[in-house]
Amino acid sequence: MSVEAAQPADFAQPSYLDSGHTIRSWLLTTDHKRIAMMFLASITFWFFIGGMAATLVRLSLATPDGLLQPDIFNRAFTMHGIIMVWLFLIPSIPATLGNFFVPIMIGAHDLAFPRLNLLSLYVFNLSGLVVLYAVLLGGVDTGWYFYTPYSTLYSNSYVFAAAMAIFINGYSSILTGLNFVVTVHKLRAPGMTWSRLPLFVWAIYAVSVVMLLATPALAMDMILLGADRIMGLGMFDPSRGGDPLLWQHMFWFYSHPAVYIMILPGMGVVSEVISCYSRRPIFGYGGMATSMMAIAVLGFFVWAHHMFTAGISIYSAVVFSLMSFVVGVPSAIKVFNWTVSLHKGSIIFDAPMIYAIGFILLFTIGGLTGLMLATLAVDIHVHDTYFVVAHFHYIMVGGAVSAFFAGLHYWWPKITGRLYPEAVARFTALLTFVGFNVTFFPQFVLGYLGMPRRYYAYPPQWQSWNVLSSAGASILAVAYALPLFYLGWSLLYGKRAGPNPWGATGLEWTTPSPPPEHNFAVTPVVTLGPYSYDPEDGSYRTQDGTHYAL
Amino acid sequence: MPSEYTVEPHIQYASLEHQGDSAQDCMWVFLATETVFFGAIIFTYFLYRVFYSAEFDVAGKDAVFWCGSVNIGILLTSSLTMVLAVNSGAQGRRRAMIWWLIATMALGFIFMAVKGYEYYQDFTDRVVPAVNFLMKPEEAPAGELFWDFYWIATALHAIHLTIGLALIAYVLLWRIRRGEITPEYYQPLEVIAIYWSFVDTVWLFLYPSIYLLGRS
Amino acid sequence: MYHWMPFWPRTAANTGHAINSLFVAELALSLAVLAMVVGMIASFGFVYRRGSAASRADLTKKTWHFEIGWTSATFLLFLVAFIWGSYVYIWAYQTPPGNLEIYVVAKQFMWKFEHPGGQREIDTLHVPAGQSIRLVLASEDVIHALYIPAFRLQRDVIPGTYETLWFKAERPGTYRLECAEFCGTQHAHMDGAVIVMPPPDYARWLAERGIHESLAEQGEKLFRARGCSGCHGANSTVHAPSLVGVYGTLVHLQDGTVRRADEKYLRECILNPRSFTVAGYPPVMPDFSGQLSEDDLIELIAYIRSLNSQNAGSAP
Amino acid sequence: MAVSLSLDLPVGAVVKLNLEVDARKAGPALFVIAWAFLLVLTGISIWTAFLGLGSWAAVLEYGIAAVQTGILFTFFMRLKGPPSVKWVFAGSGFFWLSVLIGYSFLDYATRSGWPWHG
Repeated sequence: MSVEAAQPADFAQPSYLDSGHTIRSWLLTTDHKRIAMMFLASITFWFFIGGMAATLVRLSLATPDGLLQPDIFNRAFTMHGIIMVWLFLIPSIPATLGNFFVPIMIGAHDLAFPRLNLLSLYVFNLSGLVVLYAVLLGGVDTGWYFYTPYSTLYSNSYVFAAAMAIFINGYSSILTGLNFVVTVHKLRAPGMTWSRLPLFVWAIYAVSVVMLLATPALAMDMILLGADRIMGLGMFDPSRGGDPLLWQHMFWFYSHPAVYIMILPGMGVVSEVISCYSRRPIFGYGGMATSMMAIAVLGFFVWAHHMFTAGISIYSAVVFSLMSFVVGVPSAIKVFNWTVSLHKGSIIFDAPMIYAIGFILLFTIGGLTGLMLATLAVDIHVHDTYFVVAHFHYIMVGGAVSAFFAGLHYWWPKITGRLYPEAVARFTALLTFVGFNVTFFPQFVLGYLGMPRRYYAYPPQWQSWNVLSSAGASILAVAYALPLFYLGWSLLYGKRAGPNPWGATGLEWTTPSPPPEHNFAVTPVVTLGPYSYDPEDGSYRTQDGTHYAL
Repeated sequence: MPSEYTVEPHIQYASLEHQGDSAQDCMWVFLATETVFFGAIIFTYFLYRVFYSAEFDVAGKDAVFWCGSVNIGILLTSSLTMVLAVNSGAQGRRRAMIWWLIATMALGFIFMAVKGYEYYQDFTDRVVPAVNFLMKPEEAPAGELFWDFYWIATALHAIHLTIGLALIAYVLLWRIRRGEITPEYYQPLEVIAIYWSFVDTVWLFLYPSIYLLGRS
Repeated sequence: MYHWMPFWPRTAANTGHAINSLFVAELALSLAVLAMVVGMIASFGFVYRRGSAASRADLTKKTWHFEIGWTSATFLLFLVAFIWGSYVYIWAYQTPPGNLEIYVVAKQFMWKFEHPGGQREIDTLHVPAGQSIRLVLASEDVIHALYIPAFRLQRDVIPGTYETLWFKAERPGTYRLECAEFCGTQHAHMDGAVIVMPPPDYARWLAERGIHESLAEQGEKLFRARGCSGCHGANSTVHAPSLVGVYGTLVHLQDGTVRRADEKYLRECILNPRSFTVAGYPPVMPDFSGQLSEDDLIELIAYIRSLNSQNAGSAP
Repeated sequence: MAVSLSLDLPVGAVVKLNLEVDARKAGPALFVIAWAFLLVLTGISIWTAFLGLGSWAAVLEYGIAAVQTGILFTFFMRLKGPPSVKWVFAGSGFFWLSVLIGYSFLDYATRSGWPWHG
């Protein structure tokens, strides 16, 4: 589907891609769109580095004895965790699509603090380089969660460098979050009230709140870990009065909300995509926005469900379990609302929609198994097994990465001015879904059978499940590599896209594709809420009030 | 001394006031993150204080009481001079603003000097974990945790204060010299003043934790 | 009970059955929800595909009553799962005194089990079926987790403190035992076996291992060798609290604290006595941190416990 | 001086404290008074430390620190006033911090072996 329309005639400004072709004009830019593109390039790079580590892990687990040396295996899964969490998933949607589209969607000419935005990019890549430095020195073998006292006293690896990388990375998150919060508060176009914000903007706003308030606790935790590690302090050393569980409390105070940092932007993207491709308003806009904020806030009350077997008190375990169920409620609302948003739509199964539906299904599975893990007694059994691994990959890979691809395809014409090839994209979307399930569903079974995480070797009776999982991973690898090729191809040979190829309603579709340097020639005036689609006659209104008949 | 220089708002802002308000919002959001950051280490302190109150009482008596107490006075006074600088700036009294800022910086340096002397005292008292530490029998084994907290918290506070000093220097030497701080647009100074007072706030909580609890 | 299910692991303890039922109930609920979501997506996707003839008129405008509806429905279901799960968890994790108490010491890449009779074994745990077994878990280095999938039981082993775990094994057999918390290079090989035996076999096995000194007897020797008896003994002139019958009681400390004298408390008292000065006694005990191994501590505590079963008059 | 501590007591007896400080209008007296108040509070805090109040001293001293923070935020950092949601930002930091501390202590305080001071 594509709507042919001429670029607005009064627009003579060059697009952001053409407003300077020197390397300097990119590296020192303050244009949020260029920074978003550089973030996209960075996280793509880290995604494939993290993917290589995952490949090593899955390859090694194809045989019961493990193909890799234990030390190398341990370093591989640690690298996979650290890179995927901090260098890919956390910034994946906010720093790329969020960076690009939040200002445009609220009708602003840029983010509130463009230079902080650029700084965030460089801080992010600096942290990536420090991670690489740790890898080149010899790697880290503690797991991405650095449990003390193993990480402080016993590990023979480069924990300090990795901890500092994560500390630095936190500043990137904080700067990005800071920018979004102030931008959404201060730079909305006239008429863009809170109740007219697109759900994607709500999602990014919610995520920024989480980033801002969770990250500092991790930063302090990392400082204490680093001090323990290199100066030999005893903050977490039980033999000197420290409490190893204190590390876990402060770590999970960040790292559980971090899961919401990864999934909330995905929820925003999927809301946009579902509404656009079913050509009807999203079901329950208010409920969707509220539930995203509710997830952001409630997400801070559940962290110790990572510690149910770790010796926390039974009373607090019960409280944390209850809160974990409570945070499931807004997620359940969202799943139902998305599903019902298909009702009486006029549904188009293009690639973004396939990714989005895949997201709903995988997120539902991930969420339901999450409830099992939140159930105290079940967690006694499946804690730290592959059941947990499968669960959070359903959320973070099945959920967040699918949503990332949904958003990337959906906004690709706006970002580049070119259409991606639809048929191969649909095929890739389906392949992702299949490959993902083949990879991770066996891990639920393995987990319930009792295979713990982070095992480089396992009893032979579990081999068939592991081989199945590794085979699925190779499908998944192909499905994740394909967009690199066809999206790259479309950059040069794709059909040119008009300003609004999908007939969508957000303000970003009222500006040319690709947008000019400051997004709008004239600050738009918003007269409508988002998603003014009419499924009966197929017409729609963009948020500035223009009516289009399809 | 009104300046010829006029500041234009950046493209994304409707007016200078809009831009200044956003900058203030930005600083407050940042301070929320700082609250959690410093709060997290004060939390570890609370925890160990409750675990090991007797040991911490013993360890805390070695903290150099007068240094901390003088420093809280210095910081509170520097907050006053800072706010007076903003006040002067906002009302166009440029010379007063400059002098108040210099006073603030001077107080900041005095704080650092006292702090430096205190660190020296701590070193001779052998209460520097990992470097020069002697565990007194009545504070074993947890007294060291008190000093871990002391060093990390005060060092981070000192780093924040140094950043504050650098920011004031920047405003003095760059923004004010070029006449960019005017009654119409004094927010760069205001934002730094907010930050400065927040660093002061942190000390308000570190002070009783380190110097007061367990004194009697 | 659920062995008709495909790929179902063996279940060999009371805790296992409780957790199985809960898991199966949640699995059924999850499948129902998933089926509903898949069904809705598939049917809407088919009926309302673009170009289909289905009517799109009268779009639901008021959505809040639907939302309230499924919010409360999911919340109530969640509440049931929460209460059930918490109930089982509290039952499984609140350790009652067992018929048999076994001490476990974890250290990097091996498990050591110490039976009350003094029998020690590495990576293999022999237990009698049908009796409630209480494990006291200690770690010498990092955090480990004792995990027995067939019992559906797992508990982290935290250095610097004791954790406890209990179960009643039902079916004789050999079951896998694993470390579930990443603990270093050979984490994957920190595994072993739980061998559940009928009680007579277990007694025979204990006998075959040779009757050494019991843990308590070894502890008594240590008690004298380390000079504990000099103050805590019956004939001591030093004013120190008697340890006879202290295990399991409530102890009033100098700072107003009241503590239950369990293994955790005794351990902390030995290692860091100044924080645990008993009300009315002078703080004169030297601290033993760094001087006693986890094994020593276990023996001493076993000895102190054994004083409970003796007559209060015949104190050492 | 733009601080108007207006105590409106309408029918509903709502106490309204308008603590808006505008740097463009405020005179130095207000700030000097606030500063003197801060120093006096510090003095009280130090005084309580030597009274032998036990754990009450901690409550008092942190309470005083909180009051001092309030004064700093209101007068020296001009928390109230445009842009108007600043207090939400400032408060959220403290709220989330209280979540971290409160929930962690919920665990520690209910563990077996927690020192119950009674």
